[in-house]
Amino acid sequence: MTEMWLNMGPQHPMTHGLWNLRVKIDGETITEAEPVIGYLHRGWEKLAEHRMYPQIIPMADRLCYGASMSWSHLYCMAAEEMMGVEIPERAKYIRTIVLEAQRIGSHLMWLAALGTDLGSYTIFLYPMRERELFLDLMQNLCGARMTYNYPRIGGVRNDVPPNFERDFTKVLDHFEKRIPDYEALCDESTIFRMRTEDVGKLTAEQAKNLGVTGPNLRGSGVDYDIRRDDPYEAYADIDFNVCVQQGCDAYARYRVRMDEMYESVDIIRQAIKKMPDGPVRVRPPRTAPKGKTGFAHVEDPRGEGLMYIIGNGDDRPYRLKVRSPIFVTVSAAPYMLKGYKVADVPSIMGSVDMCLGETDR
Amino acid sequence: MEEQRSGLARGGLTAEEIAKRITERFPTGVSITSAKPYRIYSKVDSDSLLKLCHFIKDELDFEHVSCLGGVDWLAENKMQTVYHITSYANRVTMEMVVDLPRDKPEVDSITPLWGGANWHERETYDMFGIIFKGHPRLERILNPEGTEVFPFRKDYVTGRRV
Amino acid sequence: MTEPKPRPKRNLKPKGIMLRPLAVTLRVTLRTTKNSPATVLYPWERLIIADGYRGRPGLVMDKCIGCGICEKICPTTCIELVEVELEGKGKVKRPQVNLGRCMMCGYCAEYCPKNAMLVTPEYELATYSRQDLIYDPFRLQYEDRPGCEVDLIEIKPSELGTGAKGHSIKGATAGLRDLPQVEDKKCISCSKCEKVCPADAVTMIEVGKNEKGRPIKRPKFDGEKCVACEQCLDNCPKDAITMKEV
Amino acid sequence: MYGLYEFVQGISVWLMGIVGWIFDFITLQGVADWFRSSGVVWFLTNFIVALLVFIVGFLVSITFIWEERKVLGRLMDRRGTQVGVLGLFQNFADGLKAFVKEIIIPTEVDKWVYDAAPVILIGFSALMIGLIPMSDSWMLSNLPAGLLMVFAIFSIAPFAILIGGWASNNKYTVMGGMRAAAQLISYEVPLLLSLVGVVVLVGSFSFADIVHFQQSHTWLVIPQIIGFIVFTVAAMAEVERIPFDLPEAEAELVEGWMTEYGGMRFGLMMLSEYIRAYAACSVAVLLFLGGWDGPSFIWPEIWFILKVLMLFALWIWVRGALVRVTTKQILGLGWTRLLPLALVNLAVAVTLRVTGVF
Repeated sequence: MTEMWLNMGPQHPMTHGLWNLRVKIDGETITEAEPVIGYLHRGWEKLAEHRMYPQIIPMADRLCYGASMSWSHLYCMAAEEMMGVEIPERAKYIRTIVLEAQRIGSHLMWLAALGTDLGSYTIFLYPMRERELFLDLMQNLCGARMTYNYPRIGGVRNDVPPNFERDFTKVLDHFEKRIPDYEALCDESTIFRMRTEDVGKLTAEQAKNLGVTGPNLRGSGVDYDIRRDDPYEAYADIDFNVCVQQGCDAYARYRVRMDEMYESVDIIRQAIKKMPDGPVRVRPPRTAPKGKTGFAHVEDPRGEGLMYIIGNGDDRPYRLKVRSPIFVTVSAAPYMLKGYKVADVPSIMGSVDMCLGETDR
Repeated sequence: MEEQRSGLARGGLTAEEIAKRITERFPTGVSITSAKPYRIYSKVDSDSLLKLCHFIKDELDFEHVSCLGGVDWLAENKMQTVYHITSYANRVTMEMVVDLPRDKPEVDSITPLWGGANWHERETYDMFGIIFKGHPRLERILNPEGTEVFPFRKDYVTGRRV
Repeated sequence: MTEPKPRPKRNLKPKGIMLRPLAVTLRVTLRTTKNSPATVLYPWERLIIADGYRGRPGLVMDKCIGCGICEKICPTTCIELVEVELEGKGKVKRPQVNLGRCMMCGYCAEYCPKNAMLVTPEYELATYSRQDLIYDPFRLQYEDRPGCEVDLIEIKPSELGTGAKGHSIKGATAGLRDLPQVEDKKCISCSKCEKVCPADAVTMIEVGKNEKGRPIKRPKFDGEKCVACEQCLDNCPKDAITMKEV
Repeated sequence: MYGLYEFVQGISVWLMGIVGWIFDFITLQGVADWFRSSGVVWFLTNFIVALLVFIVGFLVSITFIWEERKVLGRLMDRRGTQVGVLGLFQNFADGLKAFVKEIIIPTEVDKWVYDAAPVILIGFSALMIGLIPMSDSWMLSNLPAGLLMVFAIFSIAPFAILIGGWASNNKYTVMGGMRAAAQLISYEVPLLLSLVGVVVLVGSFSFADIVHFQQSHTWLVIPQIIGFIVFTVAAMAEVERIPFDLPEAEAELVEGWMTEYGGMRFGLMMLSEYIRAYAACSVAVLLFLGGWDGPSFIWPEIWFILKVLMLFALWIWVRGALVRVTTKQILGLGWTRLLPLALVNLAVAVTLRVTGVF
C-alpha cells in the first residue's frame, strides 16, 4: 500500500469547526483532496422562512461568530433592498464603522487561528488580546460582545454612546502600534516565511473561475473589492486602498489580510470624522409584498457574502438564500492542496480563514 | 466622483450597454427586467441559459458566479433557479431567473463554465432536487448521503425526522 | 475626493534569521513581569460592564400590562405569558422566561411598549438543573433603574432627509404605531376585543340596534393608548380586525 | 568535602547498627551480624543514594514543567498556572488527574508493544537522571564514559516512539512515529558531532573530568560557541519541542504518536519528555557552561540547577517566539546547516588542541 486516505476531521485541530478534509496521501504528499461539509448544517435558510423579519437578525448573527455583524448587516441590506427602505446617512456611517471593526476582529481571529495552526500559541494570544478591545467597543455600542443584534432593517438599533469617538480613537491608536508586533512574529520570522511562502498556490485564473472571493482572491492578484467596485453604505465617500498581492500563495493571502487591517483602521478614522448627525433608524414596513425579490452583496471579511430574499406578502420571507464565501472557497481546496505535504495543510487551510457556521448554514 | 472610483470609468461596460448587447444577441429567450448601475435583472428561458452563459462569459467578461440558488413556488407549480453572476472587469452583477416545471426540474449545469458554481449546484440539488444536466458530480452535499427528501421544498413538512 | 495614497512599502524581510520575534516576545515578557498581564483573574476581578449591557431579561411588574409583544417578538420563543396572582390586580398575565433558550438579543426590552422588560447586567446564570433556568415573573423582577431600559427611536420613511429627530415609540405615540382596524361586515359585536385589550384602548361604541333590538357595537381604538400588541386580532372570533400599517 | 555517598553510608551504618542491636537483643546473633555486614550496608547506601538522586532529578524535571507554564504565560501576556501557591501544585493536580483516569486501550492495538512503549520511554528517561551528576558529591557514579552512556540512552527514545506509534494502529500515530524516526536520526549526527569538540579538548568522556577541566581553564562555551548553538538546536529537535515538534504536530497530526495514549500513559510520556529536556539541558550545562562551577557562596548543586533552569528558560523563549517547521525544512536544516557547523566546530576544537591553547 503506497497511498492512503487520511481523514482530517470532523474532529481535528486543523479544521476550525466541523468539517472533514479527506486527503489521499502518498507518503506525506497529497495526491487528492476532498472536503466534506455538512456536519454543522442547521437548515438556516429554512428556519428563516418561519421567522418574522426582525427575528432573523439575531439568527443571522449566528452565521459566523467571528464577524457576526457583517452577516446581520447583510441580511438587513437585502431586506431593505426588497422592501425599498432608505436608511439615514448617520446609520450608514455607523454601519461602516462597525463593519470595519468587525473586519479587524475577524482578521485578528483568523491570525490567531493561523498561529495555532502553525504551532505558535503566542500568535494565538496576541491578536486575541487586541480583539478583546474591539469586543469592548462593541459592548459599549450595543451591549453584547459577540452576537450583537445591532443592525436593523432601516438603520441600526441605537445611536452611538457618548465617548464613542474617544474610545474608538484610543483603541485604534493602540491597535495600530500592535500590528507591527504581529508582523515581527510572522513576517520577520524565517520559519513563518518558510511555512507560508510557495504553498497553496492558486493562480488568478483559477481563483476567478472557482469563485474564490475576498482576501483569498486578492491574494491571487485580482483587483476586486465590492466595497470599492459596488459601493454600499458609506464606502463611496471614503478613501481606501484595495490590498492586492501578486504572490498567489498562503503568504500573499496572509499579507492581504494584514494590510486590510491597516486600511480598516484608516476607514474607521475617516468615517468617524465624516459621520453626520441625525436619526439612525427608519421605521421599516412590517410586511413585504409577495414575490418581490431583492439581493445584496457585501465584502465580508472572508469574501463575498450575498443574500437573496423573496417576500411572501406577510411578515415572513418566502425564501432566503445565503451565499457564504467560505462555502465556495473550500470547494477550491483540492486545487490548493494538491502536490503539497501534509505538513502544509494547516498553513494552506489556515490562510483561507475557514468558518463553518456560515459554510454549512 | 463615485463613477471614477467605481471602475465604471476604468474601461468596463456599463450595465445598460451590457443589457443592450444581450438583447441584441438574444431577441428571444432572455428578457432584461431592468438595468441600473452595477445591476442587471433578467429572466431567462431554461433552453437559452447555457448559450447566454457562454456569451456573457466569453464576450462580456463575466468571470465569477456570486450565487446560485433555487426557489420552490408551490402554488404556481414551478421552480426557479436564480443566478447571480458578477463581472470583475465591468463591475456588474447580473441576476438571471430561470423558471422550471415543478414536476421535472432540470436545467443545464454551468459548472463546466465556472467552477465556482459546482457546490452551489450540488447544494441546490441537495435541497430542491433540481437536476443540473452535465454537472460532474451531482451528489448530496449538506445532507447525509441517502437522504430521500428535498428539505427546502415547500411541501416538505418541517419537524419531520428523516 | 482624491485617489487614496498608497501605503508606504515596508521592508518585512526577516532580519537576523529570527531575532525580531524573539525581541518582541522578550519585550512582552518584561512588560508583563513588571506590570500585570492582559488576562483577568475572573472570579476575583471582573471586566467592566458597559451601560446597556444585555444580560438576562428583567421585568418591572408594575409597568407590565401583559400585552404579549415580548412573547411574539422573541426569536427563540423562550418567553411565555403565564397567569399570576397579583395584589390589587387579581389574575393577570405576565411573562415567564426560559433562560435555557434565551439568547439575550434584547428584543423583548426593545419592543416592550411600556419599558417593563429590561436588559439587566446579570450574566452569571449557571444553575444545576434546567428547571432552575425557567424564571417565573416574580423571579424575573429587577429593579427599575436607568440604563436598563432600551428605547426604540425611529423616524418615518417620509421624514428621511428632513432633519427630523426620531420619535420614541414608547409612551404616547399616536400616529406612530400600527393601529387595528375593524371590518364592519365581519364584526359580530362580541366585545371580546375590549376584554382582552391589555391597554384599555378599545371601547365598544353603540352604532345602532339590530332587528331584534339588541345593540350593535363596534370597537373604537384609541391611538394614544394602543400598543399594537395584536391581542384583539388573535382573539377575534371572526377575524374582523386587521392591522393598518403607518 | 563531605560527599553524599559518605554521608548516606554513615546513616546506613548507623541504621544497620540499630537493626543489629535489636537482633542482638533478641539473641539472633547471625542475623545481626548479617545486617551489620559490609554487603548489606553497601546495598542500602547505594539504594538510598540512587533514590535521592532520582527524586531530586525528578523534582527538577517537574520544576521544568512549572517553569514552562509560568514563563510561557508571561511571554504570551498571561499569568500561567494559578493552582496553589504560584501554581506549584499544578503538576501534582495534573498527575493525580492522569492517575485516576480510565485506562482506555483502543481496539486492535498491538497490546504488548502499545503497553511497552511508555514503559521504555519513562524507564530510560529515569535512567538518564541517574547518570547526570549535579556536583562532585551528588552523583551516583563517575562513569569514565558517562557522556557516551547518556547519549546511548538518549537515542533509545525514538525507538519507543516508533513502536508506540506503530502499535497504536492509527494513521496519525504511524506518521508521527515515522517523522520522529526521521527527525531523530537526522539530528543524532550533529548532536553527537557537536560534543566531539568538547571531548577532543578535554580528552575524557567523564562528566566530572569535563567540569574539572572547565573549572581549571574556562567555560567551554567560549571556544566552542558554535558547538553550543548546534547542540542546543539539535537537542531541541531531539526532545521534540516547538519549533521542532513535528512528531506531535497537533495542527496536522492531532497529537502525533501520542494520539491513542490516555490517562497515566500519556502523563508518563509527557513527563519523560520533560525528563529528556532536563537531561539535554544538563548535558549542555555540564559540557559548555561549566557544570556546577560557580562562586562558592552557595552549594554547587544549586548552581547547577540554576544554570539548567536558565538554559531551559531560553528554550521556552524560543518556543514562545517561533512557529513549527515542516519535515522538509527540519531535515534540510539538520543535514545542510547543522552538520557542516558541527564539523566546523570540531575543526576549531582540533585546532585549539593541536596548537596547544588548551
